[in-house]
Amino acid sequence: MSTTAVAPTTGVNYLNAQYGIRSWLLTTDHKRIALLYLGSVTFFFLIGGAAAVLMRLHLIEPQGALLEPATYNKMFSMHGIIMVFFFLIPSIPAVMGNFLVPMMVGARDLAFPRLNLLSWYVYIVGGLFTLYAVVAGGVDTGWTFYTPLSTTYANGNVMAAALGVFITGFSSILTGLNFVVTIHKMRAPGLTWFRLPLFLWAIYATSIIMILGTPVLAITLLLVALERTFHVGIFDPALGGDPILFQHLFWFYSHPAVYIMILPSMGVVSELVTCFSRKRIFGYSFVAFSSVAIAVISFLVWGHHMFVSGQSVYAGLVFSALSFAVAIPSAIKVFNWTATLYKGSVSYQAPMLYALGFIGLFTMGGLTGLFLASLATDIHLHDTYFVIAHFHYIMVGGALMGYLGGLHFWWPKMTGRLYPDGWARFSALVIFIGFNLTFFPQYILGYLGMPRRYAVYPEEFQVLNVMSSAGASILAVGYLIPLVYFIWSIRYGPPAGPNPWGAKGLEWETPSPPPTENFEEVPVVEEEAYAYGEKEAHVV
Amino acid sequence: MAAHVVAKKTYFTVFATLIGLTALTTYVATIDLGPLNIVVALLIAMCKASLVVLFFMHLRWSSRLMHVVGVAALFWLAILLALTLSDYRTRPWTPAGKPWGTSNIQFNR
Amino acid sequence: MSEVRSAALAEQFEDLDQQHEASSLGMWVFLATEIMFFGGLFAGYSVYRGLYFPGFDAGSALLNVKVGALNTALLLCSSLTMALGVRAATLGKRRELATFLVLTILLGLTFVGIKLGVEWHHDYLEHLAPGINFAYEGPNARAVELFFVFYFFMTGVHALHMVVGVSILAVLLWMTFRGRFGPERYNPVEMAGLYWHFVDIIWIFLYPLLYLIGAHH
Amino acid sequence: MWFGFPLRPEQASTIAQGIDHLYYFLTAMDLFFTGIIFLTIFYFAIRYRRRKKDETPAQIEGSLPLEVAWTAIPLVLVVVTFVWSSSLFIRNARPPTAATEVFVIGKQWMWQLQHPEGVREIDELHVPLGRPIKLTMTSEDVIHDFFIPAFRVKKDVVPGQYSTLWFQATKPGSYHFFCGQYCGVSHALMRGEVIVMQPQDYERWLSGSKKAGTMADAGARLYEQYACITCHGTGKGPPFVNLYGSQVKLQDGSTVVADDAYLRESILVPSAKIVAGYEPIMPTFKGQLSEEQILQILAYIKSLGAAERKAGQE
Ligand code: HEA
Ligand code: HEA
Ligand code: HEC
Ligand code: CUA
Ligand SMILES: [Cu+2]
Repeated sequence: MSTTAVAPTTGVNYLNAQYGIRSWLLTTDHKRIALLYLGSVTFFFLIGGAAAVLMRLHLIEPQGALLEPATYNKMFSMHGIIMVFFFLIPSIPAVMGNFLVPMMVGARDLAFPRLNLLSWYVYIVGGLFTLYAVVAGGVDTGWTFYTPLSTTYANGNVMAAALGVFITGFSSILTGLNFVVTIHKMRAPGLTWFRLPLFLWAIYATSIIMILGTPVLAITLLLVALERTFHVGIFDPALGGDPILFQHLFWFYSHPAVYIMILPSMGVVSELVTCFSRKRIFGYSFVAFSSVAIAVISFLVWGHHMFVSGQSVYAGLVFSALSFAVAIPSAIKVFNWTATLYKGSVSYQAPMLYALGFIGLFTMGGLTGLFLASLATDIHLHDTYFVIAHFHYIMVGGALMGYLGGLHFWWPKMTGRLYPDGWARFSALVIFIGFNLTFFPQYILGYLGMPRRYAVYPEEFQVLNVMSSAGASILAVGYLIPLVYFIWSIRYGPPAGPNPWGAKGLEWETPSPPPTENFEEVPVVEEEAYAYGEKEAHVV
Repeated sequence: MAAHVVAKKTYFTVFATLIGLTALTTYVATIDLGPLNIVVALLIAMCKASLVVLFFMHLRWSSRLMHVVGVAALFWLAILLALTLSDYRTRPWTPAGKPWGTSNIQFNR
Repeated sequence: MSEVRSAALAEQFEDLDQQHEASSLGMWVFLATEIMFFGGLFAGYSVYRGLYFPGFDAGSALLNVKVGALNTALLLCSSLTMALGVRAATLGKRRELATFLVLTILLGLTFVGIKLGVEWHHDYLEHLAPGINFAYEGPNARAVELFFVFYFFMTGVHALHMVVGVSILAVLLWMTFRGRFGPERYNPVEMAGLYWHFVDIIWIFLYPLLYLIGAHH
Repeated sequence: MWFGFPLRPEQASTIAQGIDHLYYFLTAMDLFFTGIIFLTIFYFAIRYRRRKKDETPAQIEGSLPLEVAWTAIPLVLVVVTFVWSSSLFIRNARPPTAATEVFVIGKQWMWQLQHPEGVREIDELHVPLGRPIKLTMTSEDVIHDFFIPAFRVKKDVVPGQYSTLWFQATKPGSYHFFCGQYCGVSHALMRGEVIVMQPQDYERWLSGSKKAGTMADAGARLYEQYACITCHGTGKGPPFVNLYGSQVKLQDGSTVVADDAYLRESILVPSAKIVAGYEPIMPTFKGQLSEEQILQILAYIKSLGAAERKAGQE
């Protein structure tokens, strides 16, 4: 299965260069920090997933099978907060970005290694606040913290959770800053912008959003905290404020944030599709620029979350038009990935299955975004399960699939070990089936009018809810299988060799696991990315 | 790594201009120009900020990349302000709800 | 002529050079995030100013323009001394650098002192602190209160940035005495300078937006 | 319906069908593109599967005509969708002037509805078939949202402002309405039924229900009870006849339209906008009048005639 001879992993690498817990907690090696992140985001994914499982179990019965309504509300709030801010936003950037950005540009580390470690600690501190909020009784505002519910009426641990999100925001900012500087200033000789792997374009675009969007969320949450503490009317109309202003400020960040979640995944898919069809990507510059276009346009559409909020009709029209505009670069990407397969040499190892799953599910999810971007239909669909299905198709079917694909792709590089490919393909299939069973019924539920965030619901919605819950249990199994074989492979997996997939890219030119300094000599790049079929990627 | 060294005189000139502009903006504010007050005040503030950025922060002598960063930040700020205000400004045109205490929002100042 | 070379060239130079470029890019990017951070406040301010102009007008009239103008001047002075300090650092003039750092710190502290000690204190005594002791008789009391929420929050966040800036400068001063800077090594001073000027710029906008709305009364 | 399985809610309002048509169009578009992508992927993945371990396919850079095509086609489609959906939306956004006004107050966690004839309902809304109904809504605490799936209408109910929503039912029957915006613990219980009746049944229901007189009557009683009359009936304050929707000249020279929000403000914060030619002597009624009573006074003022152009509809 590999084009490069399997070399035994001997010698010193970043994993065995130093031992002991301190060598991990005080490391400034981007690869080790990536693993710290890997551990932490997996932890948060399991917590968020556990909440999802409880919710799905609860919704089997119209009157609610399991929880008090108040508890159910806390479940989806914590599920949303944890999945968005503590799992999906950091997932690919902080794990794979950290691991790969320096390697892909041919550098020894990121521009600011200590800042990088700091951002992990900041993330952990934010996470601890949120966990405290969870343990001390939960939050019940939804992940959107709408005012004046969050500032005046909610009595959960809003402050702790908001503070947790606020703090984690800085981790995101620092990570983005590090990537931008690294990609600008630390590229190896010969690595021009148009030779960059598309993953880096995607990460670059993501970083723009992180840098320019996150501060607005930070200040917004500060204002919420201020209002909650001093009872001054910034957002509460009873005190003279305007609750809709909060929504503007929140979505100014949180809409672009959904592209923080999808763009890195798109980058991963670009890598996977090329590698497993052994072809240069179709229309490199179109894919590259559409990442940047998505990042920029994403800042212009936030009002599409507020079509029924009392926003002016004219603003609604503008936001609707711009939301349609953001679909175009996504369409360009989907078509180019598909075209890359054309006349390729396509193989179906596990990462590729995830990548193809991504393309299909992202397409379905993205196109339902158009239903929501249309003013007339959104009036009906807003805050129903249709929205839930839309974003799970993109975030779970898309972003999470891409994340898993990337993890399967670079796992041998990170650990130097191979996992059992058969199991991996099997779990990809299970996830695909379970996923569709869970979330497809929710589209119908939504159109039928079932509102989201409902702990109890009218009986006519039960059948579809049961289907969804059944799917969720299959999905859960699908996620637990990789957890098992990944852990297994760390000890028992066969050695991977530097390049098990026959992939192109600087990261495959060093041993697996890489040495601490990544490259023994500064690599010099002389060809474009994805130069499959031509001479071997040349590294001096 | 040879940095750009600016003559002290330049700094003093810039500083004097800044102080002058501060005096000017304070004075203009005491005249009632109606809606123009804020326009003038912001224009003067932008001039002052540009002076600081270009000379004190050496943007004048920095690479294109730094210019791009600066312009990008301003551009994004403009997006935030423009699109948010576009909602509030067009609300009186429509039957959409408007906050109490603000009937017939007058954005003329 | 300029210290920055094209990206392609940079790699062939010393480590220090690449590092210098990286850190100034990092700093500018950081300042961009700061702009957006304050940007959220400016957005809120603009919306409410538009909605409740009479209240903002009345609230602003309660501020003391003279003190505001004085503080503006102080901050501009400190920007000048900071710029001269950076210049001295580039030229390797350590004594001069130390002098200018001290001046900048003193000017900064005076600013914060006036802001918190004089103005905030005065506003507090006048019962203008929302959420603590706000009491205002007259039309548009709610809007006036909202004005003061923004006034306190914006100047507060700004003052916090000043305090951070002063602390950084203090560290730099200490490093100067330890002989850490020379014509080859002045990166931290330059970066601190960028930050300090940025904080100045924020004030350049806060001054007309907060103090001058009601100045025609 | 699909094998007896519902795929869309009942179409019970004048706008439902239009929305459904757009929805079908979008679904078709979705299926079309999803189909293309899935089929192409399957076809390529099988047709070009890797046959030899170390084969290297010919490299293809890309194709400008194709890129243009798959930028342009989606672009055209989204433009069509945008125009279609926006025209529907705009058409549905404005209530017809003849609409009967029902007042809605949302609070944690119930809906309080009040007909102009004075009948009050909780979590239930009776409406006549075929007559446009306009809901004027506000909230006493957090943001709620009035959502009637069968009518395809939804609107947030925001504290601190009046929002409106309108519909015209086309089918008698009973339909759910929900609170669509998460509003705290019992959000899921904040729902009820819209009961669409034949007009004559509706009239019977109205006359059979207990009522405290019409809203305007209630307002008129408040007008006396709170001594509004001592000024507004004597010339000390401006008269209310034909006030609603008119342009009011203010002391500072500007004019405002006397819409719901303005009238409400005039009652609660009289000092905010002083009518030209009057002294600012009116006391505030904040804390004395409930949201409901304010709505009743509004109904009373409206019953005294309205200017030609309705408020907010310039
Ligand atoms: C990763 C996350 C992610 C991504 C990428 C997207 C992408 C998109 N989203 Fe989504 N969205 C969310 C996550 C995401 N969204 C979340 C979390 C919410 C709910 C938040 C909450 O309220 O809790 C939400 C809510 C949401 C709403 C508000 C709904 C409401 O509450 O009423 C809207 C409305 O316009 C919307 C639109 C879109 C659009 C147009 C895209 C587009 O970018 C999609 C573009 C992609 C495609 C179009 C598919 C590929 C294209 C083709 C195969 C070619 C054919 C194309 C054409 C014909 C155009 N989304
Ligand atoms: C990245 C984002 C992300 C991800 C990955 C998921 C994953 C899932 N989500 Fe989602 N979800 C959101 C983001 C996400 N969600 C957001 C933002 C909301 C809105 C919240 C709001 O309204 O405020 C939401 C809301 C939401 C709802 C709607 C609640 C409501 O409105 O009433 C539902 C209901 O079905 C749901 C289900 C699921 C399911 C079944 C999964 C599955 O894919 C999860 C699969 C994972 C597992 C099954 C974990 C497996 C592990 C175990 C089972 C082991 C247990 C572990 C321990 C005990 C340590 N989610
Ligand atoms: C003490 C006298 C007084 C009383 C009592 C009084 N008003 Fe007024 N009201 C005025 C005056 C004077 C004005 C015009 C000046 C102004 O706008 O404040 C006015 C203006 C108004 C307006 C704005 C009318 C316009 O033409 O724009 C409304 C609405 C109103 N009052 C409602 C009420 C209601 C309802 C009550 C009783 C619950 C009430 N008022 C009681 C004196 C009074
Ligand atoms: Cu009221 Cu939800
Ligand atoms: Cu969005």
